[in-house]
Amino acid sequence: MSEMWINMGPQHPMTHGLWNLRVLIDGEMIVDVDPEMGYLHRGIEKISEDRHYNEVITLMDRCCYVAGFAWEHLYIIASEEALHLEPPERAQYLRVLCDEFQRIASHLMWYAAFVQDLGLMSPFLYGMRDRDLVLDLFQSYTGARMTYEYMRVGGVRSDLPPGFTDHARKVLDWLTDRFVEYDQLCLGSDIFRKRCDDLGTLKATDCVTHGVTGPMLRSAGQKRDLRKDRPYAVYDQLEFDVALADSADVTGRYLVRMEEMRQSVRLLRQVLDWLDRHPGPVLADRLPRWLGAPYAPVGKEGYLLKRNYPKGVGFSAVEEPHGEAQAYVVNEGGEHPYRVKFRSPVFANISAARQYLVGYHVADIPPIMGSVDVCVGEVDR
Amino acid sequence: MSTITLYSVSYDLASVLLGALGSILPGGARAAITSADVVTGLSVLIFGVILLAASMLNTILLIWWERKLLGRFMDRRGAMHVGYAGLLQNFADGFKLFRKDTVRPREADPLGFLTGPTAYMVTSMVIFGILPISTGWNSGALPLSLLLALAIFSFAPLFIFVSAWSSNNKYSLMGGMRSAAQMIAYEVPLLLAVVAVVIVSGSFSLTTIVTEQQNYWYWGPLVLALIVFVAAMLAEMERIPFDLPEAEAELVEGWNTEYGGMLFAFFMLADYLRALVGSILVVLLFLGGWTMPSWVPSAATSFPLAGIVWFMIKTYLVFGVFVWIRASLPRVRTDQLLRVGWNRMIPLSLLAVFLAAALVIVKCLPVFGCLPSVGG
Amino acid sequence: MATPDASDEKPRDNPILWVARPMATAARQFTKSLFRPSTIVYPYERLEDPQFRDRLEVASGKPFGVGRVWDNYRGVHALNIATCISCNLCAFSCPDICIDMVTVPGGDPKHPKKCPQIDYGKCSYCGFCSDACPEGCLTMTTRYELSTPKRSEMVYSPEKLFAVFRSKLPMNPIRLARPANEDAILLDPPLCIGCNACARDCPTGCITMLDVAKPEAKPGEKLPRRIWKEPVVNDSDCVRCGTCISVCPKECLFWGTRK
Amino acid sequence: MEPVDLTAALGPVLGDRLLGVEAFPRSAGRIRFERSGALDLFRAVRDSLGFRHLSMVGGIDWTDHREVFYVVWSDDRREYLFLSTDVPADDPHVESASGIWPSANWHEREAWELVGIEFDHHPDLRHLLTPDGYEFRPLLRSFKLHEPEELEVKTRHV
Repeated sequence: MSEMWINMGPQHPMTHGLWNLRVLIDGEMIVDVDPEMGYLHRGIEKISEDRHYNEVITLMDRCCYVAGFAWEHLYIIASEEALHLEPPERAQYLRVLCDEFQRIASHLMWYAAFVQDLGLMSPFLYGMRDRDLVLDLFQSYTGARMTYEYMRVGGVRSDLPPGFTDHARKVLDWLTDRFVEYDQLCLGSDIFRKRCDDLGTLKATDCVTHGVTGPMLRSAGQKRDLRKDRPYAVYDQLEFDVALADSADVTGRYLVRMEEMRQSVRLLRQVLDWLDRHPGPVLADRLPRWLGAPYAPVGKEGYLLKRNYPKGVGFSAVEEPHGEAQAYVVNEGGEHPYRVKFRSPVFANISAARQYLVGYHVADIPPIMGSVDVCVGEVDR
Repeated sequence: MSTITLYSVSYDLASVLLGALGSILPGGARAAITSADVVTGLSVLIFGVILLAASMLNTILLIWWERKLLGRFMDRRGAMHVGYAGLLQNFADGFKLFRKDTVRPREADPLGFLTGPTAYMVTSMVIFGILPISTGWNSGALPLSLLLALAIFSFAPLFIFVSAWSSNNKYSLMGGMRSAAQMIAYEVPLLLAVVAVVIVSGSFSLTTIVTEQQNYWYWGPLVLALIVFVAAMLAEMERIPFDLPEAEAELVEGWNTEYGGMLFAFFMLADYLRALVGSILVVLLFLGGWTMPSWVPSAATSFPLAGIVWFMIKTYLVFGVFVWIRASLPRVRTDQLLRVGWNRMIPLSLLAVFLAAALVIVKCLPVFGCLPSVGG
Repeated sequence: MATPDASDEKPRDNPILWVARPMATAARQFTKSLFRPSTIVYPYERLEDPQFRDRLEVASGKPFGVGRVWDNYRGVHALNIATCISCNLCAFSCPDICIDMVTVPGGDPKHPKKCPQIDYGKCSYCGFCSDACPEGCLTMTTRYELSTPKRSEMVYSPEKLFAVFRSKLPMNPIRLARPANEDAILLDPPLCIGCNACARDCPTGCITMLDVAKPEAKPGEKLPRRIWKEPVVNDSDCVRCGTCISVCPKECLFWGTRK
Repeated sequence: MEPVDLTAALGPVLGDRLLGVEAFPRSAGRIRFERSGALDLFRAVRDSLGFRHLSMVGGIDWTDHREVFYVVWSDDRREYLFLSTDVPADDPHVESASGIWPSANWHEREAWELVGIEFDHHPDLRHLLTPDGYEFRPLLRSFKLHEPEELEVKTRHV
């Protein structure tokens, strides 16, 4: 049979978002792939140049619809640095709380989508059901389930509601039990092991060469986690292990993500204990007016430039659920950031698609791309 | 006929109808119309209509059953708003599909595109004329009814491939290829597993096979053949874990990607018709058909149409197992599927055949009649 | 930390009988959800409804949410027209520019009362407007059903928002933690011409124009033509809306830290 | 690992094409270099300093000139390093880094289509996020929001 190109996307059950994977196949074998992005490009970096610093946060939630908090945190760290602001410690812990719950929610979403790609139907519902509990928690202190707008430059929007920590601990207990079930449904299944072992292998050296980060890199045995390597927020005061696997295949990525969720539970218990013991302010006590919403506007355009506010640049790198995200914020003294540049981990992970897809079957594309955990919102921005 | 069966009901109905018609006709015509041949012919026709309606009704009920079961497996409720417990949901869905336009791609081959699903549907329905559901089912008493049923059952890959090829879509084509490869690969172990049953029962007639199971059901002695049969039947029915031809993750909808409206409904219905046939065959060949163990109180087995009722209960339970498998297993890959089919299933089914032959030769089959759980 | 990587000590769930483990897990879930699945029968059971919320939590046997989950929800706004001071803060802080200030009856003819009108076709429910509202008259409620056949019906006039307010839905109780030491309105005295525009337009009336002494004109120097009054802002009443800065013709008001 | 003296390590390689080393938040520093020394610098940074992972390539439009910046990461040192060079706005050419770090491929495609930096010897300089045939450079300061542009988009698949 001669070779032919097929378009998997932009509307295709495999894609989980709007993108197109062009595949050159020979029979059932993949000969070449060419990912095409841009169907979800909203120009977030450009719009950010036209918004107040706090207003950009609404865009960050929409960068990645399953990991909004991670992106909020990413942007907040960079812009606080660019604006020379320092958040209170309790706000830092609250951000870690958001981050780790978000990691669990994101990985649960990944789990649901990944098993669905394999044709495993009921775990999809289990994953979504348990993710909903985490979203309920988010809703209880942010008021929204996916687009939180919770973090602010210089702190967070509000403190936790009373009784939150106890409920959160209950949710953690529930989740810990569910993780066992997930493993039984996947690792305990011979078909799953046959499908996923030695599939989509990407060795650590190739990962580094092609910029692949996150669970994909850790599944290849490379111990690299920004929470350990370049601790941000208060990660250096918390105990956790870096999840690792050595098989560099789909099963390895599954194991890494499952272990990361367990480590997140461990982190969250420490954070909840800390939050119980240390009440305090959650927003810096002195903030410039011109951060924008919800603080009042400055009035006329260009008025600030007369007043000589300090310039600065901010750079942040955050271990997002998908990998290493980076933000670069240039503050030229205006009300709006001069330039905002984001690095999406999925962007790099997809760009290496040729390395881990070629040579496998067409039927392997959904599990492999599922194990990459594609979130098109943050790739296209 | 002493017991009331579906056929006797339709025979009585036919004779009553023809008698009423004959009473208003002149003598010569009356004699002609009430002759035994005409009554039999009409009764077969009525029987066929009832059968058609019953099989379609059962298929729709089967979809409902799957939706409800799958819902509970997934920690949700399934269809629940249309009719009691969502019983009428599938009628609503069917009505929606019925009202839809049939969209045919411009580049598709019209002949194959239209005849493929139709023939697939028709061949799936014809099997119901052969399968005996209860005693007194004359069509099932044909000496080679089992072979005939399986022969019609294995028409499907041809029509699937025709419709996939004429859709002129790459996904359809791949799905059609996979479907053909898979069905041909699993036809062999399926038939070999049936051979084991035939060896033990000594007949190709489905009715005889069931009556032979009066003393003990065949799943006891032929457990290996049962496993092979169920696995091969899953592949033939294209259900998870063997639903590669319509693996929606990579092939959109596989061979029926381009179909919509009523033609898609044909495919859906035919799929579930085949699932029903598969469940019925499992019940007929391994689970004693309409017979019940002797420890079941006679009141439960002697009411009118009791055979049909028990038969359907068994069928739905067997299908429930298929749903259970669907809810808990991922799908396999094409090469793995074919490797399992040719390298594992065929030796296993051959082994099952030899075991069955050995059991017959050493005459230890009646031992299974002692097991109360097996039958009796 | 001395503990080894947890991935090593974790027991691997290896398959038993090929598929026995997942099938057993699915069957266990089946029996569990035969009694009551975790789903909520949405149009009939609503989580924002307290009676269902408590019942569901007990029936499903799992932590459904935290006490006032639904009260915190950021849904359709409720506007109390009576307490609105027309300070414009909501419209200013809206990142999506979906809030228009429209005139409502009740103001004096010279300074008509203006209240927010929200276009829900554009709104992203970020809550910046209700965070910014100094009087707490614009809050978000638990209403989330907005579907309508007409796009024009997505625009909620102040009266419509007031109707939401009167429907007594649970309001979002979260109030923004305001910085303890907020910037205040400062004056650049040499630029001021005493035109009274800031005091006239101040929604809270916290600006009073006080007389300043007219300086003696030095020989050869011409005094600026102005009214010899200067605004004085009462910081405790000020809501920091910035209206005065916007209307100042000479750009002599600015944000800063009060010494 | 002890902090590396970037000037000492890179000075001999680049000579006067090394414009300076500045402190930069959350990283080992920022190296400003002349664009003609791009490939030499990349090779030196990757091979002798061990920054094998290229995280990000981006461009900034400073209206009179454009800046190209690279963020690289070293697994041995566990830190980031910024490299940045200026290119004139009327001649925004710089050597592509994708021969040295393959991961630069897509990042450079993005910087090319959004900021208009021309990467020489790039293997595959196609549109990534914007449609094919889109001749605007959205992240330039001259591209104003709120002014919708009429454009005709050519589709890629025939």
